[in-house]
Amino acid sequence: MKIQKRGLLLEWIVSKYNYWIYIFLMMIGFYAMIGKKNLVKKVIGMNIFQTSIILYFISIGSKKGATIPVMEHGHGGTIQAIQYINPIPHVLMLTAIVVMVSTFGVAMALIIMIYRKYRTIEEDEILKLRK
Amino acid sequence: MTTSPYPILIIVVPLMTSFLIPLVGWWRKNFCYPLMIAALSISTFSSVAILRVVIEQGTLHYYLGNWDPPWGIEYVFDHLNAFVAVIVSVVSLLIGIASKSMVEKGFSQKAPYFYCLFLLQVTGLLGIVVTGDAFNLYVFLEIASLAGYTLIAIGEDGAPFASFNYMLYGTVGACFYLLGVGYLYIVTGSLNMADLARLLPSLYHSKVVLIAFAFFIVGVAIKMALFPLHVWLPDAYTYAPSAVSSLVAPLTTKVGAYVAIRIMYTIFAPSFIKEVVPAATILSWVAASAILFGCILALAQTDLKRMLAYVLIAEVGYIALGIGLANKNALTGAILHIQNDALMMGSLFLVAGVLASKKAFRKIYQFKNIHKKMPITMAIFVVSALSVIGIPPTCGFFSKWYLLLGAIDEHQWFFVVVLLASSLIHAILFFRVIEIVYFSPSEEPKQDAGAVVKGIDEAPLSALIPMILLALGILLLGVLSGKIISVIIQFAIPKSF
Amino acid sequence: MHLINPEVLSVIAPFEDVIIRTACRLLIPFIQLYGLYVIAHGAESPGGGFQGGVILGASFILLSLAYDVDEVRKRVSEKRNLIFCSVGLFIYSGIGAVCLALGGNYLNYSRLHHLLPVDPVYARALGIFGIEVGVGITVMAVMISIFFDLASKHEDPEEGTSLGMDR
Amino acid sequence: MKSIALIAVCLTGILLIYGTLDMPPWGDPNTPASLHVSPRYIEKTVEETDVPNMVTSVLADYRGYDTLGETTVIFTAGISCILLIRRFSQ
Repeated sequence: MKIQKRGLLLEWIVSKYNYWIYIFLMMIGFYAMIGKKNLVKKVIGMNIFQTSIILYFISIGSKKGATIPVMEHGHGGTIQAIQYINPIPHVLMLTAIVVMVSTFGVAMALIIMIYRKYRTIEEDEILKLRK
Repeated sequence: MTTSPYPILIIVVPLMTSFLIPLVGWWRKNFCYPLMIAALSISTFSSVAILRVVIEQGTLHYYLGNWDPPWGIEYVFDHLNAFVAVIVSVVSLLIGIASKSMVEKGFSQKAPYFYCLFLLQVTGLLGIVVTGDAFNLYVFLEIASLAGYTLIAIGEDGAPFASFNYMLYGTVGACFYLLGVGYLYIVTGSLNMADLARLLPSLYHSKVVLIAFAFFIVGVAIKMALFPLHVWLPDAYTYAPSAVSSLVAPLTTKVGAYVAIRIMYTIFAPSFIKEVVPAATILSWVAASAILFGCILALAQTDLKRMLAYVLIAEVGYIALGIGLANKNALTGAILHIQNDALMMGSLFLVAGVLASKKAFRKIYQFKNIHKKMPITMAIFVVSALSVIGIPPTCGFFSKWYLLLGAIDEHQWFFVVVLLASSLIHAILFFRVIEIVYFSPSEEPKQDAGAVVKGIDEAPLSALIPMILLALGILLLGVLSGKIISVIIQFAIPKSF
Repeated sequence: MHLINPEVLSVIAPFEDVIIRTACRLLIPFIQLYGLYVIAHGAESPGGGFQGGVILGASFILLSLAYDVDEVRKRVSEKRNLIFCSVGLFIYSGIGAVCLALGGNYLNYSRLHHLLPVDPVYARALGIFGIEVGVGITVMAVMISIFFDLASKHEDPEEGTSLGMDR
Repeated sequence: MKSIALIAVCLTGILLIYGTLDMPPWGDPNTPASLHVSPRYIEKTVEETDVPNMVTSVLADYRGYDTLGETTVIFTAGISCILLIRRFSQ
């Protein structure tokens, strides 16, 4: 009985492993954004944070036993939705990836501006200089 | 469904013009400004036309690419967002006109790129307002945010660092919003707001929906700078260039408040935020603390722009309080306050910008007797200040009145006290400035006689006309607010109230 | 604290490695061809405007890593780059506006069958191809533009080196 | 700062894990996400747009307006970098 229960719990954990991975990644990214002093490290944390959301979206699109959402050549007969994985999360995440790249570019430009002004990219040193 | 082109012209005209402006900038720099004004005018005209159609015929749908809603993206114009779209486009047109002198003084070399980003910012804000699709809202949110980060960063000393902090907060806010969309998607399979509203009520007790709602609200609260999450705002708006802070300060937070209303009353139902989770109660308490916090910290500031930034935090608190009280009067007050606050903050930040660009005046104690040189500007300042305080003929009074009625309807006496006390603090705050400007003894005019030009030294005409229009709007909309409520706003609030 | 002596760095920075340059010269045409293939074949197989645009942009970035940034910059001038940025988006929004002018909703490509000798369904496929090209051009130009802006080292006169070299 | 970060991160993590409890397991083909809107994209895409790649057809046609928005986002980033760090010779 006990072993069966433990087995069920293990199965439950394994069946949702995509969520655990994305939550773990998101926590890493969020921690780096708040806790790190170096501005570039903050931006890297931001990237990990956004990537974890992309991972979440992509993982909810999957269906067991289905193939990528590109129609096979000469696919005759009726098309069943169950044969192909859900294309919407992929589309949304193409958008989110582009947003991520753009934010990253602007963040780097801002860091260069900050470096030109303060000659440092450590947050505490900048705060000291601003006083 | 409609096939008239106005719904799409609101967005596409400024969007395509913003692609054109950098190219025109290589050829003729001074063509960029008229182009921007033309694009903003067409956008304003279209949004007013839409508002008229909505008032006459009710809700309007526009299917992009001609795909039916749950599959394609649709634009929905109801009384709420047609109204907010008019506010955003009109205010941005006025600020756009006023930006000319400030841009020429500050960064004439980069003017084409500035105007391009200015248009993109307005496009993003309008796109957020008019869309009926939860993910499309995220895309336009990012356009507005990216343009906002950049425009703020080109300001003075501390601007890049302030903008960097804003970017970190803003990205977390946008990502939380996106995560909320993802959580709703996994339980409903839809991204369309109306479709979500149809599917969600049977799922209200699912843990996924609760968490999605929490992430939505936290994300939007960061974007609208609600009190504990306002940290990015004062620095960013203080250091931003004047032309920018007078665009983003009135509009970005208001659009954030609009998104909050959309989420709480369209995607979710009033019954959800009142009965299933105590979201409305929590929001109204947070909002009340935001009002007090904003008012009291504004008292401690000597820099005019920073003081206005804290006033803005308090104003966001008013709107959030109206949303959180969740009854007919309070929500009327909140929607009316979105309009009033856009006008008031627009004109106050423009005055601050004009003062800063004129004599590099920033500190309040430098304003002694400035009304002799800039009588019209200071008169506009007084009108806007009276409106922020809530003196009857101005529009600020009416929205606060409805908020007060809403608080009384709920028997929340603490909020009544907060509303009255904050008006009192605002009065102290602004009369302190007015006193320095008008009633300080004119001491030793010889001291800097060389620098001070005798006679009137008004703001340039391109900045003065929008300011006068905004001030007239404050007075006029105050008189007309009864009509606005009976024609527009009463249809914008949910039917269950 | 310099990990590398800046004098040494200044000697080796504009290095002229024959192997790298020759390899890049051989590789880059194929990379660009592949990028064009990814854009053009986006409707049939995995791929599309973004992916292809990024590959095209990366080929230019590889070129400027192998050679000097400034040298490549002379070939791909700022002005031309900016024109590409805007033209790509004009293709996209222009196709949408043409659909609007032909009496349909914005981005309703099936209206293009009034202009082209095809049926409405195939007109949609052509419209999709058109906007993929537009997206590809814009993404390529913006990638190059951002890279040049971030990588340029002669910008700061008092510094002499690029960002972070002395940390 | 580090302790605040840890608290905030753990709070977010707990909230996310709480939300995950009601989510369908990975790869389940019968989730609402797979049943409500997406089947039309899969089944009708060739019929309606003549494009075999569903991601492309949804990206560029069904939700084409999003893609215009995202291309605009990247254009904004390009202009931003020019405005922020490019130095113009007077």
